[in-house]
Amino acid sequence: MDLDLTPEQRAFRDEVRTFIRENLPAEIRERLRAGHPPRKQDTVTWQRILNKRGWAAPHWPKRYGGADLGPMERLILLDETYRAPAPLPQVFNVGMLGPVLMKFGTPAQCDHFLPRLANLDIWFCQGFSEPGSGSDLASLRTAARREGDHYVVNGQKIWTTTAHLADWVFALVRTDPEARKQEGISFLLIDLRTPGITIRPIHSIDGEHHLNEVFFDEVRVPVANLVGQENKGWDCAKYLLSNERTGIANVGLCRERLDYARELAGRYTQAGKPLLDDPKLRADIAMLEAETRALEITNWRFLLTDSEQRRLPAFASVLKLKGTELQQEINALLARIAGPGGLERRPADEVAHGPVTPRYFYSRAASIYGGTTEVQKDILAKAIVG
Amino acid sequence: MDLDLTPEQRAFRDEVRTFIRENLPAEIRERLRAGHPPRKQDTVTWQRILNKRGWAAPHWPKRYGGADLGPMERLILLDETYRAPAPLPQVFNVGMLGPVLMKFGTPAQCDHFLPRLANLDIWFCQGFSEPGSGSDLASLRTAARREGDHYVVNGQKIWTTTAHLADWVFALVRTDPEARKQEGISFLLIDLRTPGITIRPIHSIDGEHHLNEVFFDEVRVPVANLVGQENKGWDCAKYLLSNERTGIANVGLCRERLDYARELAGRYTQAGKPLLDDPKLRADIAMLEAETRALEITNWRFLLTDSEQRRLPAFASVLKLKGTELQQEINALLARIAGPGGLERRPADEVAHGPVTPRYFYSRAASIYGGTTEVQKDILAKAIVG
Amino acid sequence: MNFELNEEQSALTESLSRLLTDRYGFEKRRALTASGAAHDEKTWAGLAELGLTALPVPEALGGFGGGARDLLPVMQAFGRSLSMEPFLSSAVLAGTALRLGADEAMQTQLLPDMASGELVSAWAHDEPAGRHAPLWVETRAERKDGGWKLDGIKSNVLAGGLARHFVVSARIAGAPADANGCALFLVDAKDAGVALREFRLVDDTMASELVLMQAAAQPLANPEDSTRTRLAIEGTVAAGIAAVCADMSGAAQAAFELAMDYLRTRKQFGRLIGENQALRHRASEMLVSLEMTRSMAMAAAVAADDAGAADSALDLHRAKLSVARNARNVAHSAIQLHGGIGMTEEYAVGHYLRRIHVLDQLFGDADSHAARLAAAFH
Amino acid sequence: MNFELNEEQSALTESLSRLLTDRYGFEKRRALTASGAAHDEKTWAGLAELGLTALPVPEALGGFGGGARDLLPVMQAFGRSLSMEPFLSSAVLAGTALRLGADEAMQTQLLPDMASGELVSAWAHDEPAGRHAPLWVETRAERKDGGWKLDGIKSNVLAGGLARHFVVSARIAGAPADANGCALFLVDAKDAGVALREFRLVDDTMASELVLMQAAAQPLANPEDSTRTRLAIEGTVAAGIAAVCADMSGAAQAAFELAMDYLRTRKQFGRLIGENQALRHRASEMLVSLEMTRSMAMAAAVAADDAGAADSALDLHRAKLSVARNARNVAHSAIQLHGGIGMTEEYAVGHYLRRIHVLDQLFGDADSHAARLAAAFH
Repeated sequence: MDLDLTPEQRAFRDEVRTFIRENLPAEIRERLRAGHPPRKQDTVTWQRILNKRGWAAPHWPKRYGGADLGPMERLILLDETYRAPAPLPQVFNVGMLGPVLMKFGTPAQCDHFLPRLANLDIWFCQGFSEPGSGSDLASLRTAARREGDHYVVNGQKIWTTTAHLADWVFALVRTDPEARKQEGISFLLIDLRTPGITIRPIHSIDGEHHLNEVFFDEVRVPVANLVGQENKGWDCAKYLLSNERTGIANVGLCRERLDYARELAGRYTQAGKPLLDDPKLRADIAMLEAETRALEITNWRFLLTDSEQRRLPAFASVLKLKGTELQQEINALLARIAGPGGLERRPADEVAHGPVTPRYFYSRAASIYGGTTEVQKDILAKAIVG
Repeated sequence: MDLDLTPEQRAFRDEVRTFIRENLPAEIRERLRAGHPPRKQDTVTWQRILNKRGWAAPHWPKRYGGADLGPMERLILLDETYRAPAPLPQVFNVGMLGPVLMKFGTPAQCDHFLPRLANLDIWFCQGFSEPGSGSDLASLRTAARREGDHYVVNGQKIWTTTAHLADWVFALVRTDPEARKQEGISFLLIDLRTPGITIRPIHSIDGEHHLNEVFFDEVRVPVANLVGQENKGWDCAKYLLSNERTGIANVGLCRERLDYARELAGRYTQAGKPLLDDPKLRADIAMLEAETRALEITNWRFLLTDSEQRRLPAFASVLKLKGTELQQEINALLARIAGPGGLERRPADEVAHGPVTPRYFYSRAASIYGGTTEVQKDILAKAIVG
Repeated sequence: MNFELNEEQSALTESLSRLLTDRYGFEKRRALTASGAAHDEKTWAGLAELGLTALPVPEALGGFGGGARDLLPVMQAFGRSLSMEPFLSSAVLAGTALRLGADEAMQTQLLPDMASGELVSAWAHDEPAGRHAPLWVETRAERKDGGWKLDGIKSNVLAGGLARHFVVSARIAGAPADANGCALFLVDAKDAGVALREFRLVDDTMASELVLMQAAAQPLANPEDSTRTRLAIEGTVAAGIAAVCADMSGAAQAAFELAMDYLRTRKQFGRLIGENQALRHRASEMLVSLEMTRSMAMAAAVAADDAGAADSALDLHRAKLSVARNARNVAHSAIQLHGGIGMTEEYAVGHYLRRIHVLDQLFGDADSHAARLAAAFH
Repeated sequence: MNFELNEEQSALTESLSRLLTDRYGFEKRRALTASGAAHDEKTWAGLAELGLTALPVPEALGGFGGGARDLLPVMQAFGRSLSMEPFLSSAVLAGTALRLGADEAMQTQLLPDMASGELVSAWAHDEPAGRHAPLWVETRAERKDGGWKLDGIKSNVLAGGLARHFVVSARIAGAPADANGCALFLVDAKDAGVALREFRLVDDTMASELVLMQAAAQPLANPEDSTRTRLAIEGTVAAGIAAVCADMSGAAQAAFELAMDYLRTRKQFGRLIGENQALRHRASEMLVSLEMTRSMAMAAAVAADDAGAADSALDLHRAKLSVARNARNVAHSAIQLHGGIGMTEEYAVGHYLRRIHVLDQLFGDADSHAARLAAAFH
């Protein structure tokens, strides 16, 4: 038993750390450290830098421009990204659509899209959720009827993260209204410039614009943009959702925010004394660091133990549940540290004063998005109770 | 709005406090303070002292030897009992059976039993739960068949608190095996000296003997000991369970244990410093005291607000849930304060070293006995969600 | 012991609720913030008409002489409706400070106009370096040319942009942490030495940073009487604690009700989500927390009114601690029960968390009150 | 990075599990405590036969030179079976103290007999006034007649009644809290200056209070080398932390499995209780906690073995903190899922809570480790 990186892994970590230090623009680093979300241009800039180095798509095979890294190396890259902090790879392009295209797409789709996804020449967003579908994804109602070599799409998507920044959307649509729930769904790639598409912003409780509603009104999508078979889109969706779980625990994020908590608490004073002198605050930070360490080792175990023992996907739910709880507690702690000085809503371009308090509000989404805590517990209970 | 006692209530409180101070034997007080459960003789002694003063049965009408106190006065008496601390009134006699007899019993039953219940000449225990029935009380299977002027009882009860100390048991038995669940149940008073009764101790995880199994093998019970009508025992049980809720929140108990926590933490040292100097421990005690105060006021609101607003019995579940949570946290805190010195299992007669740690173990029962936390939440949800 | 509203309180609460339902529905409140307004002038006029601005003012000065008990249902209603009116800042805080700290002449000069709602004042006491310390004052006052000049920075001055003047604490002697050595002053918002930086807080209400540079100031009373000053500051903070406890409990109540409605109407996987036992149990836990906030909002009101009573100081700490924690729990759970919609700006439930967080940070957060209770152990 | 047992570890764990299933089923364990026995001699002989008593002893002295990593699955098995064997006290604690603190001669004299299981020793370091302070020693050692005499009281000496001698920490110089000035001594259990008060702990295991009154003592090595003494004490405590973290995680695992079995078999209101979503969700939360205990038991083992590594000291604190909290949560929930039966002495699940509580109190409880982590902030 052994918790150390191998010498090769250590060398890789040092290589990544050095690369990030030497190539990450300082202003991006500062903005993220203060708690701001990355701007679109930050993500594009950084992903292109990584792509030049061959690291933009850590888990893709090399023939598609990926880095073909093993699970530990992917985790190291991710941890170092959080640690910097640098923008994460664009998740819809790299984590979701890429693997789906490689498994279900035509050679033409792969050749066209994969390089553009890796280099962020095209920004994709995900069109899965609908009003009324929520955790019950398969109850979706956006419909596509076939007309010659086009599908005509009508309906509405919601919670569409970054749709306002995106060029394309990959969407689940119902192509057979007669089939029962999961059957009759297809997976389409849709250019957001197509006539008939309207994007309406949804502001979140942190005051930011992350989400959108996307309306489709007689939107014509070439049949060539179907991924996989017609009516078999649910297979793509399942594969997509189960595919990339390296980051599900978000250990690197917890660590980075805890480091920032120490930094902030060392910077602030209360009635003349450094806030970090407060023994209760220290004990709270120490407790969260201990639990983050427990999660980190559990994450390693998940990645390295053979798949039978780790009871997929139940074990992934363990990581999601604990990671969610820690992120929420850490963000609440940060808001507490920011204190009365963190109450002012500051403009997004004030790099020095990050939105620590709004980010605490937004952290409540961690137990909702990506499978609610209740759904995770249902999954887990199924695996352990039956 | 006003949180003060009226002058009359204050005078009553002072009277009770003085009475307890002057009449409670010191050795009983010390034993309870250290965390020991009262001995049978402690409860008998104290209840007879109270009975002479007319306070043994606070909520009974005077014609049956009760004190006929209003809800606030009952609460004051209870709080002062905890505060002393003195033994509580024997709950099966005073809190449960007495009111049932007054509502459902014959005049002969009332005349015979009530004075003896109040003076603890007879110690009753409760025979409701059975193996396999648990929270689903009405699924009980202990049967009584009629033979002339006797019932013949066969079956088994479990979790029978103080059966080994008791003279009689009031039991729910099934008198009509054909009727559906709640119907066909009768409420019997059974002398524990009747042939065919076997009592087997169940030791709890605190090492104490609180509970028993009681076996009935062809036990003959005179029909005169039926309370209410045959097959209508469920009415008695429902009335009994809903009747006396002054003490459900256990605020007085929480307060007394928190005071003892301060006392113990002031007495112990760690590495030369008083334990009570630890700011984390103080903050934990302060937090529990604040929540106990919140529960106390909620309890008052429950007692004094008109019954429609308090949404009986849902509001009682609020008190039970919060009171349970606090008792468990306070007992865990006490075990933490007792620390390594609290690990030794000491003989029950060592008054100086109370069973603080075993009592923490036993406090886990608070969320199980008297309606589990899950049952309370189900009840509450029914009231608020529908 | 008594937990009912009296007849006047009930009638007033009912009128207020009608006014707020009418003018402060969630969509109107959203439109208000979107418009950039600091508050709704017609609502403010309505509050004055109902006599609410006069409620805490002494009877002799045109008010009703109400205390924290009377304000309890009022503040709960403001919490429920996510009010942005300057009531806490002016009527409660500045009003209490003037009542406790100002001599008769100044009270006679100001309080009648505050009672009528014409005059809005603001309480300017907190400073950035003090954080949650209730008596940390670095702002300096010095005698100059027969008057007083103030220098310093006051943070989170609620509704500062609406105020005609500020009640400002400043130090005449001693170090920032000293309990004594301070006096309270009136500063005109238009004074040349006053610079106000206005901003929105994360709950959309308005606040300001008040920068004083040789600002002309008039002492509320004898500035040497620093005991009176301390009592006035403590009394004002106590009134503030009681008010925000009530406000948080009203906000928690509203969040709870939204969540219960959602459980009863939202369907998923073909059935009402309120049929899920896990969600039902969460609802039960929310009710427990909610009832604690209601009880402790009462405790805070009584303690603020009866400052001399034995346990008042402790009850104020306990209330701020308990209400903040329990209200926050309710808000977290209410958002969770809503799922995605609960995370959006256009739905009310998330606004309650934002409000509760802001109010937790005023007059000392939950942890700071736990620390003060711990420090008060004998 | 590697989380698998190697072949030898797997084989050994399997043999041990067979032995414990055979001799330490819950009913046998109950009979054992009811009989008044301190442990089961045949099990102890079986452990020796399997080579477990030799596991932590250096190879040169007849052992296998195993570390905390090798002990991890062993201690987990002991936790699962609620073992009362003196393994922790003798093989882990006294053994580590001798290995780190004794000169060659004494090691050669004692460790081979400990490896064979014939000799049981006990670690006597904690004192009542120290509570959770790891280096508080009031017991005094003085030179007398060419030898050493000890005076003092050692508390919670695990399995003290089974030991032929004690490894005792005593102070030659300095105040009780000083990190230096101590030495380790061997004290014969039969010495005239030794009085042992035996008792059961709340988890049924045996411990003793050791009262030393001019007890004859032999230094483990040069008693002036107090740095070596400190490192030996710290190393022994580290081994103890790793061992009890593993034990707690095994106990939590067993409690979890009992509860899952109960959910799958117990019926109420006509259906399996495991169909209740609220109980299912609790089961999920238990699994999360359980996995944390398993991960941190590994962290503790690695940290105890690699004492010099950068984060070892922190990982030991974190492990003791996290394992104790999470294991306790699992035990609380396991009892709750059982209802009444879970509260009884005759059912195993409550025993796991008792064991976890005892182990939490050894080598510093969760809060004390949080405090030490807090104190280690730079």
